[in-house]
Amino acid sequence: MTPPQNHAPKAHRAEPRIGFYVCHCGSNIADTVDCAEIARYAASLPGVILARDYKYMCSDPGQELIQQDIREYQLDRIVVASCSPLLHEHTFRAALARAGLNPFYLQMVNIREHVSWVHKNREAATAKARDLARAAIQRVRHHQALQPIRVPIRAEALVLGGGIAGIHAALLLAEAGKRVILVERQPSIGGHMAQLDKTFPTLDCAACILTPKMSAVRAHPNITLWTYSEVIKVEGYVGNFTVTVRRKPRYINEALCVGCKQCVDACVFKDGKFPDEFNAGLSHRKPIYLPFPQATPQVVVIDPDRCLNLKTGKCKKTCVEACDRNAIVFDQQPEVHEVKVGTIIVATGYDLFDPTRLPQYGYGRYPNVFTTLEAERLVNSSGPTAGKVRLRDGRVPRSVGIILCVGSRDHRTHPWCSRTCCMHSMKLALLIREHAGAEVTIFHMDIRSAGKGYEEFYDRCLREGIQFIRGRVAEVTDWAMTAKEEGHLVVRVEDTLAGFVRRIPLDMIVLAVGMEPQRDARELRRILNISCSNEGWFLERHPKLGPVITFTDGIFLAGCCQGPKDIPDTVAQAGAAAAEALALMDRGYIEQEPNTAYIDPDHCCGCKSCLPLCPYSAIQLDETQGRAFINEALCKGCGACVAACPSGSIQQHLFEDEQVFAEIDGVLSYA
Amino acid sequence: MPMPKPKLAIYWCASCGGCEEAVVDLAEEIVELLQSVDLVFWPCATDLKRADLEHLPDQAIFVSLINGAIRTTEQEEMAHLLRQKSRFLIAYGACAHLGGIPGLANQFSREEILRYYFETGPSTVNPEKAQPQPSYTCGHHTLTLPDLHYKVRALDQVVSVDYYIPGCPPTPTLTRNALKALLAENPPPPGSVLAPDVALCDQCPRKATKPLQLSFTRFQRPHLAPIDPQQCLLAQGFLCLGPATRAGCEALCPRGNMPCSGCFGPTSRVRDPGAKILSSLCANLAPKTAEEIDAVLDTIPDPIGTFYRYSLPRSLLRGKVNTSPTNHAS
Amino acid sequence: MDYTPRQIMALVRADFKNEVLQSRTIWLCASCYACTVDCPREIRITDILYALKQRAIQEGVYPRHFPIPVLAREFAAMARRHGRITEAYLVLKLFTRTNWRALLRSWRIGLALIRTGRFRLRPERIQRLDELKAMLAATASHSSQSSFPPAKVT
Amino acid sequence: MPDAVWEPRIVAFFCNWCTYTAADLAGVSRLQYAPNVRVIRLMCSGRVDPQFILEALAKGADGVLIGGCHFGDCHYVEGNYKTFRRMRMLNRLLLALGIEPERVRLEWIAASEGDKLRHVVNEMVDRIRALGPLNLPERFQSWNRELSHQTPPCEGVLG
Amino acid sequence: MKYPYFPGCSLRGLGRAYEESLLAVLHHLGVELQELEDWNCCGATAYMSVDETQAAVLASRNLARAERAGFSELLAPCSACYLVLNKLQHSIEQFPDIQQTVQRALAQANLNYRGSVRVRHPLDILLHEIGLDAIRERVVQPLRGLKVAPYYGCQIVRPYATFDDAHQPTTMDQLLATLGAEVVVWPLKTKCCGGTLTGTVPEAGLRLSYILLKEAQRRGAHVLATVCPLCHFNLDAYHAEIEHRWGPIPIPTVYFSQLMGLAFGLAPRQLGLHRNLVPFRFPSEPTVACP
Repeated sequence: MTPPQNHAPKAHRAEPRIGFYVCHCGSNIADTVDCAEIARYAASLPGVILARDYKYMCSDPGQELIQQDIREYQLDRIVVASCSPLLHEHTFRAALARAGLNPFYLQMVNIREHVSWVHKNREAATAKARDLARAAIQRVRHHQALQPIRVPIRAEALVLGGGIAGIHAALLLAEAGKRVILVERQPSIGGHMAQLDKTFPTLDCAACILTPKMSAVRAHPNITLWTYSEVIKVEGYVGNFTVTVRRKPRYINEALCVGCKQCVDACVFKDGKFPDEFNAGLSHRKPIYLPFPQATPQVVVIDPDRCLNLKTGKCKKTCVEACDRNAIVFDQQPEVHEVKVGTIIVATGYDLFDPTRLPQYGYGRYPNVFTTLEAERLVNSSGPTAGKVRLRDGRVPRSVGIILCVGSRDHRTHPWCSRTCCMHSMKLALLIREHAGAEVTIFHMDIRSAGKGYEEFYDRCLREGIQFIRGRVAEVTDWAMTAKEEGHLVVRVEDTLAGFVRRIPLDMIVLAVGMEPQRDARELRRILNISCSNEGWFLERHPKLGPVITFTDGIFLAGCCQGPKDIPDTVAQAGAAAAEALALMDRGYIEQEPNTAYIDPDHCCGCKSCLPLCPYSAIQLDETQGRAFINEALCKGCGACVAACPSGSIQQHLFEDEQVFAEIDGVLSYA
Repeated sequence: MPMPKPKLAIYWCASCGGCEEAVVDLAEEIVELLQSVDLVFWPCATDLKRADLEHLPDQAIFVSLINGAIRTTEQEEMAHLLRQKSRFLIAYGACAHLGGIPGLANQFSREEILRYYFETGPSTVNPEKAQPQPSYTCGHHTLTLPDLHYKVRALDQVVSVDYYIPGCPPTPTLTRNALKALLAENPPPPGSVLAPDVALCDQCPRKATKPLQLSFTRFQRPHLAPIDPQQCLLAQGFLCLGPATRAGCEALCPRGNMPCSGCFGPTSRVRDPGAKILSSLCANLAPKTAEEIDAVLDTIPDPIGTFYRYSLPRSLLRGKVNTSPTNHAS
Repeated sequence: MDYTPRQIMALVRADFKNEVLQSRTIWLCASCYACTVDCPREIRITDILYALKQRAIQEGVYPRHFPIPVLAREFAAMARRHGRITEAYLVLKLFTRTNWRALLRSWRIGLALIRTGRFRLRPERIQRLDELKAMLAATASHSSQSSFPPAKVT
Repeated sequence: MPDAVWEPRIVAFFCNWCTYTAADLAGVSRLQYAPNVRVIRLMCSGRVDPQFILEALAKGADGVLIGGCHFGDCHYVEGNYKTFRRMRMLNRLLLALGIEPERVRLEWIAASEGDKLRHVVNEMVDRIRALGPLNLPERFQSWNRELSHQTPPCEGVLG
Repeated sequence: MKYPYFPGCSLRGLGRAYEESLLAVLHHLGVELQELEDWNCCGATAYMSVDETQAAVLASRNLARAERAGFSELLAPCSACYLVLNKLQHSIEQFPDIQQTVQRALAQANLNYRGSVRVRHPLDILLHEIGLDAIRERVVQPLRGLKVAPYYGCQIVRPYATFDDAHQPTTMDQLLATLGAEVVVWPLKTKCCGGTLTGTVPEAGLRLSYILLKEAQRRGAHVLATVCPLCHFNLDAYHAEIEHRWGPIPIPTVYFSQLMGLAFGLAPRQLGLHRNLVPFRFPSEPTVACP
């Protein structure tokens, strides 16, 4: 369904009747710009029928004012000098539409963000506002009536990332009757949450609340679950994304395998030899393995870099014989699928800070220095030590220290606070006390327990005897100064409340490593063509008003890929992202700015100079006529071809050459 | 008494005489033309003098074709005189239409030009550094010479112009159609360029051979490399300005195995021909890094001469601006 | 150590100028830069303490008989006068100015150093002392108030 | 008429997605910078036609600033590459026509770089102030003083 | 290969053995040192406590003369000199007003300094210019059986980690391993030895030196190798006082260059080992501490 062509014929236009409005924005603009003077000046310009200044143009009475004026004075052009068009252009366009005037007869003048807020000198600011107002008035004379372009939205969605954020979003979309493709890079969904033991502040077990949702994803008819897969290309635009997904071979037929693990037992490697990623390397697994007991899908996977048969081809393949359902397919090839979806929800999560970057904490040098994730696996009953907290040499630690802000709130690594490590560390402290009966000391700068029930959890830890020392740990070392310190890890820290440097011998140290963006966040950002803050988190359109939407229509964010957050906030964002996606998909179309380019067939000579310029290949050549034409549905309105057409035969709605030249002239002609 | 034949005047200002030739190129039709018009002024081909022109009442001349750019005070006077005497004034040929090749002089100040010609030029022998003076008296005679303007101008930058016939020189068909239209009393809309308002590729025989996705890695000079007569010149890496130049000449140069140099000027929708050509060509350059881009741009040795060959006076900047504050009017 | 470095920083921010400049803590800093390298807000703590030491000397409020400021001033004086330091005489100057008894007690070390040739008795001096004196004089004009910020650690 | 003390007049073409948003961010953060720049919003720096730049200069601008997204950030994949290529050639053209290339400046400013925008604007205003006025309209008038009659009204628009 | 050399006051006094051993070892490796003509005291950590401006001017005279002599690099073995000269270089690059002050002062002595001299440390040059292989070839008497605690001191890796890591430096470890010695795992590599505090506030300073020796002993080291004349002075000259207060710790302190000399088969006297107050002899088993 191609929307109505916007070829407004250049009929001879009657002299436009312009209404000019300048907004005080309370005092935001009026403080530095003399609004009355601007209105008085505008009234003197040709075509301006009336010019008003008003305290709040974007308010209902403000919009009502415009609508009355349009009806009363038969205005057919409106210029509003107020804030950024990115903020209220759609508000005023809606007001014009309600008054029966084509909404695209509006032109806004940014005299707040670009003038009053950034200049102090009242006279210079007013002069600048006057020039910009004149430019807008001269521009709006050339505006034409346009219709927004309706782009159909496919009712399918892609959810990228199978952590709790992706799972929750996918389930919501599926429940709403939309087809969902959930792509997860690891062999199983679950993300970091699956590795946790209990969750704060309620201490309910992560697996108990996550596993039902994972199996719901597996069972849901509307969800296509692609694990061990990655998105390698995204093309198209909102409502019509073409996503290319590469599925890595598991060397197992997913349909046949039921996860009985006979093959794992039969593997030539009698016991695990390779570090188990799920247990953060604390235990070992075989080349053929099930990621973790509640893995979804409940299918084993063969690690191609470790399996003898895949690496050298010389193996007795005892696994194949052990599998009565012969689900093992050694010649399985990677598959590349291309799917068409309407919306994309990015929920790719986070990575943990690598503590070897801070050598003074001794991670990697002293065996009994762990990260919170490793400690999480130790206290976890399905972990490598079945929940028993043990040092690397198997001994039970009698004293444990947890060091907060490792890598976070540090200008040399990450300046941001990772939000969850305080609570995560306090939860671990309780669990370690419970599992190993050890004395636990938490070294902190401040305890940040801002969530619901979080501060009460902090009280509970204090009551249960967890030690808190306020000071940033300088060093973890095995340099013993007294006999009492022999054989222990000594933490040197200045206890800022006590007022002196202390040396605290401990058996085990846990580093509360902070969150950082995924290692490949930059490549993924380029594939999705969304922008990224300079730290590497994906950039939301507006930190307060648009936290889950991006600058690219149809692509939404959920969870830690947008910034550090805990599980409650992540799930809330996943719900929000799903709702935003559903809003698009349910409506079935999206109205896009009609700023597409168009070619006048009489003017085009068929020189093809424009064809290579369009990244969306929206410009095609009509062979019979020898003329180029633009497919309005594909054109995204960048205007590169308009600037490049050597005979000036391509124009762009809302940004016609005449309009821009009028604006240039308006800005520069002396007052 | 039979209707008096419409009067025709032809005059040449800063021109090479090629446009006079173009009129003669009408060949036999000149006879038929002369029978239907009363040629009152054509200094290049007849002995009619300025006085003959001054005696005519205003608007007496039906149409006058002025070719050549305006460079001297005399040419300015003659332009005003012909404007006064003519009903239709036509800027005939690229020089009058856009400033033409003489317009390229706007890259230099008046002093630089005079010094070059009368002092430092390689073949100039002028030890006393004598320069032409606007007036010179010997005995009781005073001789006067027209003065050289600081800048070259197209005709419509001096007098109001009714129509433009583009081309360097305009083709006979163009001239014939224009005169026929005027003589047949159905004049086209005032101020229009009497040539199709679409780019040259429309008439170029090589259009089909231009690839759909052409991006440029280097440009070559037409005299330094063999030119394949069939294939699109841009595709071969020659800087052909066809896409940015008006049609009307039936692609004379590409048919003569030479790239179009843009003499018909831009279409009506373009304000600055050079900027538009540059915008299109450079957007389609292949390289992405500064060094590689510069390497390609180095294969265009004279950007002004290439992009503004016929149109420098009518470009938005009109010529070289000497930003050193001292110089007065250049 | 009357105040901890953290307290000194707090006192500086709270404008307790006298307490800071008269404290002994600022003199106990051996400028090993450990704090500067590990500060999470990249504050150049060592350079700040240097600035406090200078201000204490320039305003003459440093603890009179505390050996470290005395050593610093003797060191500077010798460097200005000869262009080089002769350790033997520096130590002699220090002990004569601060406490005689310590000099007597460490005669054994002194003799050993002379025996092993590590205490040279010939005073070291540079040839172009005039150059040095001219250069240092040029800075005398605004040496009283060193306003520029301490060196930045990259 | 131009005010007594000359203040540089700079026209800026900002891409809607990056630089214009950075200017909004500079506003929201109340960063202060020189008031000499007049911003014209275009959907992409690729839409900036060199004609716009020459027209701005011809109409009295002393400097033109083009703001676009960093390479790789362009909302339309490679609009900024086209701008980059055009500007490399336009600089040569301006130099050949006697206009200091520093008067026309291309900057990549991302949506989150409000402070960079403030810095670029301030620095450009200082640089243009150092270069002095360009003021082509006045120069064109001074050129036309040599003509005996005033030039006709149809000046400027071609044919 | 000829290298511009800035000895510093200590290497002519307390640290004479460091200069003798370093020169001998570099000569053995075919590297000649060309002493900077009429160098002056760098001001060490003391002058900066009196007047930072004058300290900068004082040190800048050396760099200005080095630049005028056409040196692009300057070898500064003493840790204090190495830190002060590097700090000056950074100050000039970072702070225009320091740069102007220094230039104005240098002009009085018709000198100037553009900032082109790069200050280098012997460990940096031994590993990154000469290379471990060239050193390994020269080893005739590997220090087999000798357990050495590598002590970098606090000023060559901080605050500017120019050629090694600020927390876990490894250059000396690699060098000593190349000489055949067994490098002891010792976490106090970059802890401070007390600096000038040992002489002025013994109860604070000596304790820091004692901690170094105690931990080295606990780790089973026979000898402590250092790069800094002041550290060597504290650990060697005050060794008797330390033992007097905290009991016997039979660990001598030598310069790493002295160990290199021994491994190259040079005579101990040529390496200034006779200047140690706590004697050190190799290859016989570790000496017993004498008074």
